[in-house]
Amino acid sequence: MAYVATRGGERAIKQSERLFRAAMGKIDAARVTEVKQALPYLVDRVMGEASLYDLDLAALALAQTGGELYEAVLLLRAWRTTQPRLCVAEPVQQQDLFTHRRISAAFKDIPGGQVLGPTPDYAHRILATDVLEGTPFVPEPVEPGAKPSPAYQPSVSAWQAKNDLVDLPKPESLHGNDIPDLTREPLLFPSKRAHTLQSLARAETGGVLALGYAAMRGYGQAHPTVNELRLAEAEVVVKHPNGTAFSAGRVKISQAEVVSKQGEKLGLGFAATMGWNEVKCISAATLDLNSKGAPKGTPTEEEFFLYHTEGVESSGFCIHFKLPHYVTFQSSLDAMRDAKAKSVDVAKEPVK
Amino acid sequence: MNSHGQLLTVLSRSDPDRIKAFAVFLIEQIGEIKVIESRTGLVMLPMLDTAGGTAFHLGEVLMSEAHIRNGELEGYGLRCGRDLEASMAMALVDLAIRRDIEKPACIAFCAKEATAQASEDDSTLRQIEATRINMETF
Amino acid sequence: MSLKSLTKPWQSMSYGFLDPSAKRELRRKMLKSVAVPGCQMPYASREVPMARGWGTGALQVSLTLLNPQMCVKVIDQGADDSVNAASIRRFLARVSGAPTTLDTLEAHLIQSRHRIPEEFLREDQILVLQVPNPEPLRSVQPNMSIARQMHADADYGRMWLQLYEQIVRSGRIMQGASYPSMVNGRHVMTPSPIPRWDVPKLNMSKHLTILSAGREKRIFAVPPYTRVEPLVFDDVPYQVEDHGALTCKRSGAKGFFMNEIPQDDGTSAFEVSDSEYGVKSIRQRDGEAVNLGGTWYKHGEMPK
Amino acid sequence: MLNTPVQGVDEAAANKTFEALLWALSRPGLASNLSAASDEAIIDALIDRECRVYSADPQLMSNILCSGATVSEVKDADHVFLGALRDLASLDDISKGSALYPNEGATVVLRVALNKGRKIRLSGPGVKTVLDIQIAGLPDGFWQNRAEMFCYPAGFDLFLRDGRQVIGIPRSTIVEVL
Amino acid sequence: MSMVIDAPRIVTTKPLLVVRGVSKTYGKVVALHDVAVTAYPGEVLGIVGESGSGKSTLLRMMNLEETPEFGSYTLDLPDLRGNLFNLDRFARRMLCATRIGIVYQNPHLGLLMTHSSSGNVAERLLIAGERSFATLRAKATDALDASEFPLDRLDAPPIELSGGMQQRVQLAKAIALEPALLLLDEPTTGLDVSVQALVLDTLKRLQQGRQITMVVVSHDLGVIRTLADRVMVMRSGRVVEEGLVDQIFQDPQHAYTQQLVHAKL
Amino acid sequence: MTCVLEISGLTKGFMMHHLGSFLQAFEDISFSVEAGEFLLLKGANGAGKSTLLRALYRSYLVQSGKIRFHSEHGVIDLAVAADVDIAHLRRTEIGFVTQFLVARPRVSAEAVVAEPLRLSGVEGVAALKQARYWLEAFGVKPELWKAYPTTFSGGEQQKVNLARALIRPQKLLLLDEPTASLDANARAALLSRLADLKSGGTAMIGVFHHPGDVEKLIDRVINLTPSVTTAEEREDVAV
Repeated sequence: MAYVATRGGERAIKQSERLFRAAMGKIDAARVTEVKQALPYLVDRVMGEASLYDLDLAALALAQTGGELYEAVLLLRAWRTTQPRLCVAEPVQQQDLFTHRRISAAFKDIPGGQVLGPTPDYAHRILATDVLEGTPFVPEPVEPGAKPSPAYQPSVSAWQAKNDLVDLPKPESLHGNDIPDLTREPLLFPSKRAHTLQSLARAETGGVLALGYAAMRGYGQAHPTVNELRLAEAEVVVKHPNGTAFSAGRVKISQAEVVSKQGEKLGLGFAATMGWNEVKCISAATLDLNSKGAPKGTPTEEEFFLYHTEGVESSGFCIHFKLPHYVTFQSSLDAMRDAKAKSVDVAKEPVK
Repeated sequence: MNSHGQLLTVLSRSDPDRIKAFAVFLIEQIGEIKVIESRTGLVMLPMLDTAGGTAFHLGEVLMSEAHIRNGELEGYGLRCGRDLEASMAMALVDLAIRRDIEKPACIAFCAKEATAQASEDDSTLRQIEATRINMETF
Repeated sequence: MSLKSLTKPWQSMSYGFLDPSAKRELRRKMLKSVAVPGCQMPYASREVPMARGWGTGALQVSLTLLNPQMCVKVIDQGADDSVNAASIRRFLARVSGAPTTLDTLEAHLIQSRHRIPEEFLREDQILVLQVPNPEPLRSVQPNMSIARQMHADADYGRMWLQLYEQIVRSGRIMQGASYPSMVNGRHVMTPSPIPRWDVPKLNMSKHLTILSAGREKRIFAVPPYTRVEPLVFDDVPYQVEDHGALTCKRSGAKGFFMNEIPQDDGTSAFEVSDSEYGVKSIRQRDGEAVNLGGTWYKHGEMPK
Repeated sequence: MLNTPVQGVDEAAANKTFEALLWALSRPGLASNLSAASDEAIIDALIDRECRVYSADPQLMSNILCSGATVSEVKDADHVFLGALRDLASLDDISKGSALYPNEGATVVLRVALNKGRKIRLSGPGVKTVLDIQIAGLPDGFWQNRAEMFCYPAGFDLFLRDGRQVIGIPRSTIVEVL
Repeated sequence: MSMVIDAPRIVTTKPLLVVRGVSKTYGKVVALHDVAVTAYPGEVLGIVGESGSGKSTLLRMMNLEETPEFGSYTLDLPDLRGNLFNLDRFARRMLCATRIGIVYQNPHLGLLMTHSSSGNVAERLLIAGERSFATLRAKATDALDASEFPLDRLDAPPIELSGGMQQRVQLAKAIALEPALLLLDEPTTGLDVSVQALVLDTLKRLQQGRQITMVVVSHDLGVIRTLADRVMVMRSGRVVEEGLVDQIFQDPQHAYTQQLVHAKL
Repeated sequence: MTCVLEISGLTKGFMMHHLGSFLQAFEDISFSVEAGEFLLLKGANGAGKSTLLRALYRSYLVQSGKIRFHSEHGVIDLAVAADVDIAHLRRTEIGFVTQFLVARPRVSAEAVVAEPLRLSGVEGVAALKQARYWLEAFGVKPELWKAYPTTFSGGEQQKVNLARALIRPQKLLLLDEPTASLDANARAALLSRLADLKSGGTAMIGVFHHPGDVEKLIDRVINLTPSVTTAEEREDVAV
């Protein structure tokens, strides 16, 4: 055959993938388990951004992509598409959270108290270089309390509402199927609040932090105070075919409320996500708090921050510029050359 | 602990190996089992936002579902994760209780699992309690 | 009976990758897009194993349409061998078992990024175009809600104004690819970034074209025998790329859309952009029996 | 890393039915063949828990419920199965969407007899010039009523089924009664 | 105290514009209450009042940008019947594009600041369906010329032009299709006094030359006196007085009008 | 003789809201004017001479009485006629001459003068021709015809004003001291134009500081000085 150049692409893509995988070597169940145990917060972050809660699959996605987070999230989100939706669980409520960590910056003490739970906030950030020298780092065990902490805690904002400091809206009583779902309908602006919060729940952590930070530094209208921050577990309450409600298990979630003075009352911002990810929740809640009346094209404007924190879409769009564009480029080139020729023609015309 | 909802909650959180081992022994006694559904799928998890009172979706949880029938009675299992056999085991226990097959054994199994779960929670909460900030400084 | 025998084996993926309800939704929206030609219909674009912007919209349409009997061809920028085309073709075949082809005439389904083949498409073929940005009004109205209202009102004054401005500034309409076109006399659409050369191929064509934007969650269609008219002024004719007289240096094919290849000596050489048409031309030149289909352009001109 | 999944029987039937529906709607007036001679075939291909369905035919009800769709009144339904149409009044409430939301116009499935009865002339997208066809089993004044109700791009889209055969009349089609 | 004015007897032509019983509230604020407006072909009607009097709201209604809660609006034009407030969006847009011109105080409201000036004018013609580039160009040039816009800046974007020039582009856009009705919302407010005079002069010439019916809203009595034949005085959403321009200025009847006229002195 | 204007029981006063006071200008005035008749209004300062002229022109609204004007369209009461009717009559049948020109920037003298003719429907070139004739008649130098009167001296402006006010024959002409500070030549031209108009049938009502200027034209004098003079003299509300 005289012409065989066309197979180069197929071969190249096959080999390029091999080259990428070569760096990671064999992936087996043990590695997935290792990732799951060693990197729980990374696994949480991937689950949150992928909107898919399953520790094994998230750990597998991380192992398979060598920790390339955008790829891991994409992998998990794509896999979601192959699965049917079984049902919509009952909405999780703050007072029903099995709470591991709960703090408020607004008050010295709050009803139910402040429990730090698991956090590196007060750890001295010193690298344990001894590990490299052969001395393993073994964490000291927790000294348990004499009594168990109450599993469920009252809400700070409910106390504030009782004291007429905030206006809390009456919670909607929506049937699960009626809750707007961003993964099934396009985001339109002004966006529904349910869309905004869902979008933030699955937003890319770094993006949310960058824009939230912009709002905190002064590109927003309100200074946030953390009203209540929780790391918790939520029951997934579903229905038996005969109608009995039961919990089909627990999943980790994080939730943040931030407040600022708005007129004579406090304004509240809210965010929550699957997995434990405090930075994202505080940033996202700050964006929520600042979004009302934000000028167009600013970091705190809803359209701006929702469009620009969608990690899968933005990273995909970014890397799509690597694709060949020579046809579109050729089309522009042609128009450009013609216009140039025309302007030369015009220059040659005699002056009227 | 005896309500249907509480039983199901305990079963869905029960140790997978233990419930599988327990359920195997029910299969023969139940007799003919029609499997309506045995699959993994996603359960959408909504949350109620405390600032605007809006229910919104946090994301989906991967679950395994088993739905079986024996005559007029149905058994149902739904558990976090992709362990299809564990959810099938849960559906079998559910069906057995409703058909009154080995009911005392089933109830005892659930009670034992419930105790284990409560003890696990107690241990967790004691660790959490250790991180409580004692504010009565003066 | 054992627990294992009761439990169905775990199928980690549906046929054609998409779960059945995702397919149903795409089917419903495809029907709506055919019913209102050129009108963008929102749909719940799912995440697929490809990055957004790499043809995820078209991929979902293809995955919904495919079956093991349907022969599929994938083009990227005119080429079947482009890396992304090869990757998508491999994926489609892998998840559906559909046969693949490079020959336009053999394909039932053609997924393409930014080109329409030079050979005529037939009534039994479906062309699926990848669309990065489905909104022709985006450049004149970035707010999506207002843009949608403008479509509802058939309010395209701004669109026309943009063309007027281009002539005023550059002496001609500068729109390269994605030339805005009026469909069925009612909705202005972007024909995806196909070159101007390809837009007339959509007008009153025999085949169905479906355009799908995954990232933007919009789907629209041009049914067979539907008017597709690029927006032009009465006295400023529509201008396709000036490729009618160019000759492909590899195949000798003449009068088709070309890729410009910069040469070491500072000049340019050209090769036909529709790579498989180029391959078939070479084979024909070399005396092989090739089924070279009729083409839209004849001697570099689009017959009226 | 992957094995090719197998196309199941249900999947194949739904795929074929949709192929027929898409082909029919793209070529108004030309018949194509569904996977089975029933409205159920259409339900299996198109309907799931995200749909709102109205059916005048009680026999379809079990399939609709099985799909997980919400059974609703005509005015809220996105898919409307009317069986053999007796009177024009039932068309009034069918959702036609609006210029802003043409996507909200419903899909309507009717049972008719093709190739006999009233002759009509079709034109518009999907029809090369004009196409004359015959349809029996629709109430008098149906086409005129349809023309009066629509304000393009608002309107609903029709599938007219006769056994396995189906023709599509999208809202973009201009119908003239001969 | 003064006598009731008769209905017209000599002038038998129908008024071009009739607004009747228009009322509009924003929450508890009454923007307009039972307002009636009449303008005859070729007439210039001035509307004065301080900010918040409802005059701009009324003008926006005449441009069909707003719809009142009650009231009717008719224009005596061929093929145009019934209450214009009931027109659908399409009919409204076409009417506004083809038969009604408007000049806003803020050129940003009326112009695309980074498009060419000629393009701003051409947009109207494009909306009305003109599809010949040469015609668009010629008509845009004519309209700009009639608005005394320097033609060597034909394709300069308004953002690069002075305030006075921007108003001329707005004016050219407004008159490009020879509208039956020209609405002016504080057309010279914010301009330098000397530029103001020039723009007013252009307006006056255009009006006289083309006999366009105009409604001009301004808090500036000088503008009204220069342009208007007849004046309506508005306060708190109501019309307190109307009459010939010299009568309103020389013999104001209502306490508010007197205050307004005297304050000007 | 043909009657042009019948005035009966005309009463005018000014309510000044900011002072809370009412000022009577004139009360219960009745007279009539025939075509071609020249009527001089006489009276002490504040007797309401100018006020009456303005009431007849409808720049002022009266409290009561009738101003029956015999127009081409029949008899109409100017006191209560619709604004559009008044505007129409001002363009076609009723003129008002003052000593002040309201000039507009960038409008030439000849265009200012031609304007009333154009507004009443005369074609542009013909109107301009007549305008030049009258500018010449009132002694405005031809080199100024194309110039803008805004730049003229007071005297020149007044000539332009008269040319403009008198260019079109009217049925009724109201004259408010048009001769004040006019040079002799212009005054002669004015008198000659007024005489022409009068013989052409124009009815005129005038107020003059020096009635001697127009003595030859006067047919009748109306004395407005009331039997009881008002306590206070009032300048007309000026703007």
